[in-house]
Amino acid sequence: MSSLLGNIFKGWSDYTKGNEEGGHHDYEHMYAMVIDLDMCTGCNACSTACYAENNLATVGEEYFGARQAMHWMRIERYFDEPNVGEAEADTQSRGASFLPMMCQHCNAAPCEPVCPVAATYHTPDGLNAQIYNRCIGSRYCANNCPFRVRYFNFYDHQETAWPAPMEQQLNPDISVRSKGVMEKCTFCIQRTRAARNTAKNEGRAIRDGEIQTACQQTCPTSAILFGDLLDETSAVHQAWKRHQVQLGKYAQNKTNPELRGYRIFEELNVDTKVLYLERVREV
Amino acid sequence: MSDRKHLTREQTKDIDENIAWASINTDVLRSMENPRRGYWVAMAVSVCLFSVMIYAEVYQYMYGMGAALLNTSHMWDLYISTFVFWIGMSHSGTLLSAILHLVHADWRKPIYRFAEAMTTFSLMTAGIFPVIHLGRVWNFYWVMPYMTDRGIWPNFRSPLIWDAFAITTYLTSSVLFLYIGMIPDLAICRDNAKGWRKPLYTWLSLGWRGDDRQWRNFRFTYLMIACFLIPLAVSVHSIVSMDFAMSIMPGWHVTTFPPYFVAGALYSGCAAIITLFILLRYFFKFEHYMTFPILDKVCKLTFVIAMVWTYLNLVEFASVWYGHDIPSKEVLIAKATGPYSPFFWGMMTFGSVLPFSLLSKWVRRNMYVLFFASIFLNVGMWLERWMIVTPTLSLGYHPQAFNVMWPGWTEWAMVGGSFGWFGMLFLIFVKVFPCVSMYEVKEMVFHRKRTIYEDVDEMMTLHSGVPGPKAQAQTQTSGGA
Amino acid sequence: MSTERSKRKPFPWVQAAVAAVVVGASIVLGAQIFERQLHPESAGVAPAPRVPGAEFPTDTFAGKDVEQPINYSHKLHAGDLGINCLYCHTYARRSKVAGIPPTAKCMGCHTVVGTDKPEIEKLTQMWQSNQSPAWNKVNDVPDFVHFSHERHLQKFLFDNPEMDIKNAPDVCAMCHGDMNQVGVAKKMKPLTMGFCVRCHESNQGPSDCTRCHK
Amino acid sequence: MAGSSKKIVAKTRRVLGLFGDFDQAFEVIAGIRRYQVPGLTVDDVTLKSPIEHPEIEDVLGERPTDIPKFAFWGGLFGLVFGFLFLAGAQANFLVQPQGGKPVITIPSNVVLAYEMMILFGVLSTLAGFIIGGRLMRKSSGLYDTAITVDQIGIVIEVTDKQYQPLTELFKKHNVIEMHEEALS
Repeated sequence: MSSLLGNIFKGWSDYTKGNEEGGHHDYEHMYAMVIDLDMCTGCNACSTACYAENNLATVGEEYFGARQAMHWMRIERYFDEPNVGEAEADTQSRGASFLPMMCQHCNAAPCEPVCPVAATYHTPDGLNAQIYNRCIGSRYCANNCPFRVRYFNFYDHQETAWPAPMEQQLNPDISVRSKGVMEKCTFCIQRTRAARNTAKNEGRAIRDGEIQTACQQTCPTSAILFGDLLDETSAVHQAWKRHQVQLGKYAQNKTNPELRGYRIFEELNVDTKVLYLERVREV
Repeated sequence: MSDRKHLTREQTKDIDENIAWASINTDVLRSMENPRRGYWVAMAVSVCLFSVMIYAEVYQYMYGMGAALLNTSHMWDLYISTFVFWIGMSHSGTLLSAILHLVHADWRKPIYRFAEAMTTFSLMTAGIFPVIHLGRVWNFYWVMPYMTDRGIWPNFRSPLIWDAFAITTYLTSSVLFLYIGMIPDLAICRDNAKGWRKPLYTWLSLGWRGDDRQWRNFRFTYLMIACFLIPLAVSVHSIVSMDFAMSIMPGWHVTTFPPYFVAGALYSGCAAIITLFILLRYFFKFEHYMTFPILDKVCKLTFVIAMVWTYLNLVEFASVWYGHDIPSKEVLIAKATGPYSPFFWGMMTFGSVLPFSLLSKWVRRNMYVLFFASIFLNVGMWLERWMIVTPTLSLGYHPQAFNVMWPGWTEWAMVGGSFGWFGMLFLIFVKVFPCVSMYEVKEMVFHRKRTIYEDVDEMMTLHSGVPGPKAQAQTQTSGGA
Repeated sequence: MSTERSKRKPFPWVQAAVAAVVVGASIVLGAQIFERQLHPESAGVAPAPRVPGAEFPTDTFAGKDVEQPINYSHKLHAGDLGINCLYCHTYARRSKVAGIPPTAKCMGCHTVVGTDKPEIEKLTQMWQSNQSPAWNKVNDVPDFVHFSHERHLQKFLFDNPEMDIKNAPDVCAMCHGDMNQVGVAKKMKPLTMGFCVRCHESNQGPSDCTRCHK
Repeated sequence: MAGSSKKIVAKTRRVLGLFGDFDQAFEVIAGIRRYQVPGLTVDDVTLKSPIEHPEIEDVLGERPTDIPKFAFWGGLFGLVFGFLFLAGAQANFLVQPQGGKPVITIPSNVVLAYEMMILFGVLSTLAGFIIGGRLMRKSSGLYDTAITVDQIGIVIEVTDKQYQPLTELFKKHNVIEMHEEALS
């Protein structure tokens, strides 16, 4: 009983302290990403790597057409002039640009408070985590996600996606999800955990660049950077600083308008942790 | 007294106050016996619909939620909208039995019992939907706050948990309200029951003997629970609206949703009361109790609530329009002009235009027209809920969300099956429990008679010195009762 | 005056209060029992081992006997002969799984020791026909739990200044019970999430879900 | 309660009289009020009626009921318990950080404590009804099914001496039927 009351008061003091600091949580790390759209060629290698790394089920053409696919990392195409010569022109002359879109790991994630069973929450690493075995599939989180990056297992795909002996190629470090479970990009949390394990065995801190997400590792043009935002020496921290984008703000105060960095839906105040660098166009 | 002339459309009195109390008992008790063919047909239809629902659920359980053709942008569809619809239906019983009880509108007395039963059963129906829409149905109990050794609790921040609490509370309270209001009637049943009904009613009537002590406590209990139920009913539907209003989605994140939902709930509930009123009056020959003047009052109430709902609907549109949040505005425009626009305009027609027909006395006193009108009012209200869920999800902030979907067969089967389930429960109810409150009709008759007779007596003695009808009736009642 | 009323029994407040206390107390006690999962120690195994500097989980679990291809006795090998756990389960110190020793490791001794015993004859036969005994799983956690033997051994054994590698059985006993006391291996600790979580709480382990579930 | 000056005579019978009209039954009670039966007061009268009768208070006098107290304390308990239960659960829940929201969230706890208040209020009111209304107990055998139809019953326990004047009073006001049982 006393511990319960003590926890209540601890909860209160954490809350007030957190409020003063503009957050609510003592983060050990703050993993974040930088994606340079100028370097992105839209080759889909990141998406494929994600499928391989994270045991994503390939659902087949029919279900893909029914929008029941689960591609944690998807390449979105946007056209500058969609109406000009759509029939004959190739994508390049229509000004196609590509946007790799995955879970933005919002610090004020709209998906988190609405989950009835707390299957999605914020880890001390600053990640937006999804616990598959706790999920009951109410799908509220997906409705509340402005980016539409949460994917639901509408069917069981184990037998069709990995017919024997292909189940041997599954990644053992991450669960295979069954039907009725929500899933999404985890920033390759199993790699983070592995790096943490190695670092702990060697008695040191995790080095910058030691953790690579699958998409980052595969990207042929190195458009993706991943690292700890709290580590001031990390490349990601440097990039965020260089582009004058800060966490916890819904409007950035940029001194240099030439800077390309921006976050998607900043105005929704969800505080995403993926920094996109605008594509440079010749006018 | 059984002369039916005055039971026509020209009837002006809510109830014939000379009706014999014994005949109230016999009429109502008769309705609980010997189901006729129509009853079995209705039961068979309900059971068939419900079996289809069970089949659909088993199918969906085996193959996953994809069977309902849901997709990445349409995570919710008919399950949630029908859930909201049934929750809405449940509010009528509270309106009739609690609110009108507190304002001493005694015309509610012949009709509140079935409305209250409707509350309970529509809640039981509504409760199915959040469960079957879960991806992992078998883990539905994880939303309940029970102690585990894992140190895991549900997430109390989630409006879905609020829903779970609110529905549990509402179901418990309305079942108790229905039951407590029925105890004196169960005693009547007990006194007249034979066979298997005897122990059932004996047990259920809790030894009710009509003591003054029991009545006094009964009155206070009923009053207290009515006082609890009214804020509860308001809170339940506003919490249901928070499933949407607390989200970030354009088209859902609307401040006026809570009152809008409450008004819509009362509206569809009233329309459903009209439907059931007509059915019960027709099939159980309750012309003496479910009279045209009462129907007339229910219709007027429905019209008023329909106008409140229309107003709040327009307020919602206006606030979105003037708020000038681009995505929200686009959702609104897409509702009216996009692929779902026929349903949107259907909702506006059935929900806002059709109630104007209730202004006509001819409609209010024509059971056949009114029956279909009330059905269409409810269709409009169902469309309203669908129009809240699906068109909103077909748009959104991100272009990835833009897509149009039509519900799969399992969804339609469950929507139909929910009516079967509700019908089954209601049909069982009308044969096991009295669906007209006998003791309260007696009270109504008693008070009306006393009021009228005292006035008339006074006048007659004043003006002519002839003994009034009260004195005359005294000899009649002692013999004829 | 009101004889009728005075004749009626007054409401039994005292009995009601006693009943309320009894019911309340049983709820509280029941909840505690449920929470701590005080299983009867029907396995007959005393949780003797202790790990200094760590809180030793006291829960026990009466696991069923598991059929094995060879009736390997932990009591004989680990208990009486004193072979260290990590001699056979050698992966435990460097990977997520503890691992089962290859048949070669068994044959290291059993080409000379106890060759006349029927179980060893079975083993020898398998060894000669290039087969491994198909052991059945005893301590299993669901697939969505990613438990790491390495991490736990590091914390309680290798990073623990008061512990020596000789004390490995004590650390293993935290989750596996005292294997020195049983014959054929069986599950002796509940290995439920509550079991894990309580130990994590008392030993300052991480409480982040994604440490185990990913 | 009985005055010490009065000698208490053992009551031997319980009498039930059935009346066809409330006015007649009320006149019987008025008669008892006027001490037409020696030694009987209006407190001895138990009225059994088919409907809830608002004038019953005027006739029988105020008799206490504890239902509002049950409702109030039940509701209050629900409110306090609900809030503490939720806050305790949240404070002991391992998975806390969510969407930038605090650990103990006041808005949701208020909503949930409100629901718990109503739930416990209703349950407590029901308990009060069962206790206060003396339901679910064995009552005397004096009961007539006509009471649930349209007749009103008056139940009084009398001594041998009071029996005669009471039956006369009953008959004077057109009693329909009389039942009686001996008190053990």
